[in-house]
Amino acid sequence: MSFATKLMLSFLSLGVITIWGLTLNGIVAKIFARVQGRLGPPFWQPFIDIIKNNAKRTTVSHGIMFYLGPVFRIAGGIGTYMFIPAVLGSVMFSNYSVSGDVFLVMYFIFFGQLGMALGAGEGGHPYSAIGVARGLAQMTAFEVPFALSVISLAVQYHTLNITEIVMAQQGSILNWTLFTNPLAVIAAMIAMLGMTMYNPFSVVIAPQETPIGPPTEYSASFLGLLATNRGIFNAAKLVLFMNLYFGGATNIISMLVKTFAIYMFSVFVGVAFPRFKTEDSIRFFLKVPALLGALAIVVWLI
Amino acid sequence: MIKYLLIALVLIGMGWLFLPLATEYFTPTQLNNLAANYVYGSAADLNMPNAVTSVVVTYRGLDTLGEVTVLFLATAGVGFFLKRKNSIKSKRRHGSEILKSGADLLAPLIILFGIYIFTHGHLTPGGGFPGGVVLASAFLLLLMAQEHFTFSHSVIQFTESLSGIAYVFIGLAGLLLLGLNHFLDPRWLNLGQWGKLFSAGAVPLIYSFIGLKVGSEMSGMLDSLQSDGGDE
Amino acid sequence: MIILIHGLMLIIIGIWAMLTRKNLIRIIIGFAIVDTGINLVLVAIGYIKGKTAPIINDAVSTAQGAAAGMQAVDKVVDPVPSALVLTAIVIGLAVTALMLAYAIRMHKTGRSLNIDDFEEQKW
Amino acid sequence: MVNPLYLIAVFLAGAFLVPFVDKADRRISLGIFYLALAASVGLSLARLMQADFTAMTESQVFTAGFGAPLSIALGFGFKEAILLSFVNIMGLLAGLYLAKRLARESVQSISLLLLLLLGANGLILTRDIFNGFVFLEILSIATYALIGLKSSKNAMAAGFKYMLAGGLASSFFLIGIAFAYRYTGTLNIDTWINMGVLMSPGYRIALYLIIMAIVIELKPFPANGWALDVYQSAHSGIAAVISTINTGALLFFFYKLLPLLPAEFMPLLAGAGLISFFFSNLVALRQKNAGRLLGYSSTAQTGLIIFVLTGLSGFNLSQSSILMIAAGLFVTNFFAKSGLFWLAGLIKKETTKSWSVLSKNSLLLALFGIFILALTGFPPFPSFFAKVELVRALAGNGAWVSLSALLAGSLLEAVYLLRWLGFAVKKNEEDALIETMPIPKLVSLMFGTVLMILVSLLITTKVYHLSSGMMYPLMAFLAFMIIDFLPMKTKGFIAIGLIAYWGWMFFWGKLLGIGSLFGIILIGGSLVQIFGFMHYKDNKAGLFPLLVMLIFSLGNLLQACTKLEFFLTWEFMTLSSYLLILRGKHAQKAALTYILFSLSGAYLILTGLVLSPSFYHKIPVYLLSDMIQMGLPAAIFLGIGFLIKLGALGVHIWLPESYTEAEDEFTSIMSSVLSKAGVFGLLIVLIMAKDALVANGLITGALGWLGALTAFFGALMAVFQEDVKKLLAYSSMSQLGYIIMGFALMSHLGWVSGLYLAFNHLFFKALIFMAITGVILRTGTRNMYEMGGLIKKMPISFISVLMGIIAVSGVPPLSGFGSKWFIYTSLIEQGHYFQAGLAFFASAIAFLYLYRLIHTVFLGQAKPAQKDVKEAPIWLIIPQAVFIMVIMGISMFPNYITKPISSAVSGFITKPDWLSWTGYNITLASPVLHGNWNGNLVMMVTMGVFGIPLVWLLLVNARVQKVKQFNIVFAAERPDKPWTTHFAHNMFAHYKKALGWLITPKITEFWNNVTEWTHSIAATLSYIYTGNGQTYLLHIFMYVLVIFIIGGVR
Amino acid sequence: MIETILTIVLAIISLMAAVYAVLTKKTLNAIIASGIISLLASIMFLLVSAPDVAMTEAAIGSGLTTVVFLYALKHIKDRRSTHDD
Repeated sequence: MSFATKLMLSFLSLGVITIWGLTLNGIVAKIFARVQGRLGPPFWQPFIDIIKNNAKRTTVSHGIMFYLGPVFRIAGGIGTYMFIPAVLGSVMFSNYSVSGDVFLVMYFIFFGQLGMALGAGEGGHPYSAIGVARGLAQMTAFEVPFALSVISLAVQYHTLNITEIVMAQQGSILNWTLFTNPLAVIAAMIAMLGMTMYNPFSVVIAPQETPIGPPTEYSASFLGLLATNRGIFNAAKLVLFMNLYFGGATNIISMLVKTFAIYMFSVFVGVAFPRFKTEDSIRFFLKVPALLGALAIVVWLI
Repeated sequence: MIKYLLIALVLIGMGWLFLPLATEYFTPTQLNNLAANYVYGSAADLNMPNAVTSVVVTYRGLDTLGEVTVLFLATAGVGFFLKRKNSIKSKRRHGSEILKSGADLLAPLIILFGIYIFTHGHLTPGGGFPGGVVLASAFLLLLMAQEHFTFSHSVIQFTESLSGIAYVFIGLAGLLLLGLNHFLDPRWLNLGQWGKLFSAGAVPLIYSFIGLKVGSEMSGMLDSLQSDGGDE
Repeated sequence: MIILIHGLMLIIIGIWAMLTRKNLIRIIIGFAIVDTGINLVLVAIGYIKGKTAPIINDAVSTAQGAAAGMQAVDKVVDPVPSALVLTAIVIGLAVTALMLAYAIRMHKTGRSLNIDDFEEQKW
Repeated sequence: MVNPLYLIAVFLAGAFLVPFVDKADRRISLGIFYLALAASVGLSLARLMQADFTAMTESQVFTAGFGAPLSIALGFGFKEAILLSFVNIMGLLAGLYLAKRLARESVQSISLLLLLLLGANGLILTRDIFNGFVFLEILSIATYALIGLKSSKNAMAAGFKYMLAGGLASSFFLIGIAFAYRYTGTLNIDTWINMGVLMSPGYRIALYLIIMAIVIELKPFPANGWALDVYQSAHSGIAAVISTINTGALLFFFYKLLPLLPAEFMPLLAGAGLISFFFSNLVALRQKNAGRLLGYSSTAQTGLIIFVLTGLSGFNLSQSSILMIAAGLFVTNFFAKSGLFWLAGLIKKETTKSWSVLSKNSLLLALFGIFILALTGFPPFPSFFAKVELVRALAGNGAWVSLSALLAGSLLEAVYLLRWLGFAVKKNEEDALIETMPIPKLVSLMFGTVLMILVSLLITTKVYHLSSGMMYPLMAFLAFMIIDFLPMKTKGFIAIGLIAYWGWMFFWGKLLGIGSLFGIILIGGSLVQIFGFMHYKDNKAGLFPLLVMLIFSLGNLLQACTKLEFFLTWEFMTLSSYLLILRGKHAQKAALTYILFSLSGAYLILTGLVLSPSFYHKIPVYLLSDMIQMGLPAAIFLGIGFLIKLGALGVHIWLPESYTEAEDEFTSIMSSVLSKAGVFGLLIVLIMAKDALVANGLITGALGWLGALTAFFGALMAVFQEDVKKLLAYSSMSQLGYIIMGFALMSHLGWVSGLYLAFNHLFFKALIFMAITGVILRTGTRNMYEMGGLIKKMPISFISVLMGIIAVSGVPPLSGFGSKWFIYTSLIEQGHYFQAGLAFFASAIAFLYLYRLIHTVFLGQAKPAQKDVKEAPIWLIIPQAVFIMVIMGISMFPNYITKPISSAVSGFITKPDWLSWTGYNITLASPVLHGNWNGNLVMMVTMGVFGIPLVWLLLVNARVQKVKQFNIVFAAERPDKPWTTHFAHNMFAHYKKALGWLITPKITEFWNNVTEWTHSIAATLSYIYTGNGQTYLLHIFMYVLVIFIIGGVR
Repeated sequence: MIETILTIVLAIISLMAAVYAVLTKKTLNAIIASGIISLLASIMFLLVSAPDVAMTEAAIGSGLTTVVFLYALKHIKDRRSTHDD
């Protein structure tokens, strides 16, 4: 396959996931609104926002890193997705997953976050730094159960290659990691709650909830990029979880369904739980989920 | 209290340490090899009746040279301590009239006696050290008897230095005249006739210089001691 | 034998004085006693029962040299300890004198003869 | 043959003549004095020049024309000639040092000094025991009298105590001689030796008394209170004489008597010596008076020499090699101790702390440093070789108790000596310059130092046959000392040129396997960083000599062929790095901690080297390593030693402190290059002990966990630092932990990952440190919260740090990810799942401190204090640019580094088939783990996904408006004070709440407790020195009796 | 035989003098006692056929040493009387 073809196909794949990711965000916003007894925006609201933001002509910048922050952010989102094979067997959705294995994805997730943190940092707003500090702290904690869970998969499947992991789960629903290695899945799913930063682990985005901080600092096309990324990045993570724990997808429909289902899980937990303080969430992640992750390894060793 | 206990223990311990030295002791009936050689050699090689002197001055002459040096050191040390700059003469008590005249009379005799002792060291008991001390005692006598007696320091020092150097050179003479292993060998002078004053090679000479040196050293030491240490 | 034991006893008495007396001069006296004791021990070691002093009499010595020496060997005590003691005595005097000079200087600078008053440097 | 009696005659004639001629003029007597001294030097040197040294007996001279048992014999062989040369030269120097004093004092002092030398000469020459006694008395009495040169009350009291002790010793000696004569009928030592040992108890007691008399004169702990007083209060010139000439003569006499003793005495004496060595050093720890401290050190050294002379006799060692060890120790102590006493006399400061006056006089400071380092046992001084040989003898014969006492004692010695050096280096504004510097004193000092160095070099080259290459570090040091006056930039370019040339000539293409890898790290890495030093305007005296020495010794680690060469080079490296750290403004304490840990490590390494099979081949160590396999004990010793250098958890205490306090540019080298020496060592050990380690498995397992914990705790501690350098220091520690983990796997992949990380760590840590150096230089602070918003002022530094932290954190696409990938896959592949988990946790934590680093320094609110801060100087930028390019290069084309590493490692562990390269893709297809990483593709994709949004943004966002610093809305107002809006101080408070309990400084506490306990033991022990002369006498008696009873001499 | 008895008697006297020298309160007495010890020792030297030693001991050990002691004592006494209190 020529370089150009592959590039084209990747763009297509990216387009699909962007639209799906933004749609998911819209749906979730709607659900939240309904749970809270509001009418809520239409599910296509994210699209409107993005178009509107990009159409704006004026914006402010605090400096070069501030400028690059959103670029880093969206590069992280797209890149993460690019390194994951979204649909098993599909050339288009295999993206550039040959670049590396699951560790590459896990580490590339940081790329955007780091860049964003730097960009926001240059804004000079203390709340951005506070938010980043909290986010990073929480991240160190949820990475532990997640990493243990992935290691457990490596023990189980003898591979770190995502495609191979997905292939190993084919054949029957009972071959899914969800059923073959439930402990790892539980650990990972709790970690995912932290990753998505919904309740109870939403203290990270708390500074952004007041009408100041990064969202107000970033406007116009910056905000547009950020909003786009929210779609892509969320979807990319969902795809990753789907691949690792829920048998992956052999066609695009199953991919959409599975990612939707996984997303809903975190949303419902988020709706049902109150918010943890940072230190509490750190302690929590390092206790139960980490233990589960460790158990998952031990089980597979025996 | 503990200290006294420890001291007692130490004394007992030292006794215990020495005990075998005493219990194992038996009086020998014969000279050991070395001593026999000395006694034999004293007569045979050195022509000296007094074996002790032959050991002291010749066989173990280096010891004696060292010994003289030790005495010199002590004198120098005592002088160094007590005769610091600006030393002032302390008042001495008057000697009584009898002591004075007695001293005047006796001193030359004593000096003569001292000279006799050290010149005859190779023949009779005695030798440079007692002789020297006898010389010094004459000096002491004068010191006690006469209020203003000051033995000239230059004379003392002159005698001391010269006799010391002479001693060293006599030693070197052996070395130069007789060879590598002959430092302090008295045989570069004629061994002379048995039992005569001028016999046994350079031994009478050496003992005389030792006597002079010891005498002047002792005198110097006494002189330093009697002078006040000099207040700063 | 008796002199040997006597010498050793004197040494121990001297040590006793050195360890218990506080006065500097008395300590030095203890030291002098030790010296005397050592000298006695040394001489005692050279003694051979019934032998004379290591001085070859005129009587034996009319014949010159070797013969006199051969005869004397059986008649005299060991001259070596005597020679050593001579040296030891002189050295003993030297050390004693220097110690006394020290004592005098110490008395002058420290205004005391008590050894316990000279403890400024420690640890 | 030169007749030794001339020596005696010269001194005697001089001494007798001096008081006489003094009547005329003092100048004449001084002239005679120096003439006599010069003559003595000439005589002993003349003897040394003669080549007729044959058997012992043939170099004997008799007196009075009779043979040996009858008359007194003097031995004047090779040993005597050497020692006498030293003693008489020292006599001359001491005379010179005292010149002014002697001109003022009464004439007796001149005679006394001559006679002291006579005593020493005689004691060395004589082969007759009673003659020895006489000369001993001459020596002692002259010494007693000379102590009175200073007429203070303390000097008097000390002299009296000395006399009492000395008198007692001579009494013992005389009694011993008397009875020995009684049993043997001879006084001649040689005759006596030929008679063999009699079995009578009385005879043994006599021998015991004789030898104990000499031992007491040699001032053994604890019967040495009197000696310490003397050292403390005597005139410094006399104290120097006592500690050199007296000790030398007595030691030699002691050595002469040893063949007389029955074999059972040897362990007793050895024990006494070792106890003296260890406890003197221990008690010295809390000593503040310089003179007394030197006294402790002196007695300790003497104790050690006694131990060497007696303790090694049981081993299979030739007499000459024992003597060589003793001589090495003695000579070093001889010159260094006299030099120190002279220095003490020159600067006239009582407490060690007040020696800070030296910091204002670089010449004296340099001399002081040389003396201290010589005493501590650093190469090239003879004590170094002596200690090496000593350890070899002890460890080789399994004398573990002695060995540990020796090493512990040496360490204690290093503590107080180097602490003292720290005091001297510390600049104290109140100190006045030393104004009066009498020329004669200075001449003695200089001459003594030069002589010591010459002797050291002579021994190094002639006796130990070290190849000249091994001395390059030293030569480079000296060469740069000479050109030290040149401006910084000139020196810098010379250094770069020299090292580049050296690297090209001796290393390029000549190194193989891991050697070439470490060649790049050690030489290349430091070469680039030399630029960083060149921005200084002032002429940083002493910096380049040490730096060049360090780099040369680092390079030499790769050239070392023998164990001795390796250890020598290692010590050169330790030494130069220690001195470089000490250059830091407040680095005294940190440097001390550093050198203590380094020395402990070095001792362990030395022990390990001794235990390992010898590698006397003409091939460098690293190449040999596969051919020779060592046992576990050697590997454990060596491993712990290298782990200390690496700063593994538990022994890491030195690391943050010294990294922080060293000069900033040097910290960069320490972290990026110097630590790799430890990596190199550890790898060598693992290679050489591969068989044993693989068979055992437990040790490598423990090592792996140690690495994991080091990585974890290092990262965690870095999170909570406010000091930017400390943060980076802990970060380095953490990174080294990963390397240890990788190595501990003992697998191909594991070693590849360790080495790969070592490389990466060099590049990114040097990059960050260089950038931060610029920041510290410009802002003048190390506290991150005092900075902020520097991105606008120092954009290039920012980019460096940004690149650096991306690389450190392991975020793709930079090469850091590669090292993470290697580590995790190798760990999982080997089944170390939980270590992998912990490593993952640690690397997640790394994000915290890295973000803090870049945010609080470069982002956030700028401080008004730093309004006019400029970009870092170009000299700091150059290395940064180089490192950025390197990082980009190896990120894009990882093969150029991973493949060579793999092939180097495959020399030791065969590359498994399942590890393969296809293009830039590294594929892992082990039966237990599959994975891949294509660095090049990742880079491409990342550039793509980064570029497209950027282009988009640039297109749609053409008219972006720049705003000012305070253009933010904060709590409904516009802030105007940066410090209220810069979130920096205690940034991770919440994290501390959650995990802070993990970093309670338990380990620091442990080491503090060790220090405290040692000090309080020292304090308790020192109370035996009551200052009372009688108590000291009691000590002597008890000492004699206790050894008597323990030894069962009866 | 007579010599043995004489030696024993001398030894006893000498030991008593030594103990006295240690125990006595007056330094002067101690000095004299030590002089006596030396003197007795020199007699003993004669008894064991060592006349050289006897002479030297008499002259130096008991004579000169005692004098030196006495001088030292005088010094200290002088000083006490001048400086004292």
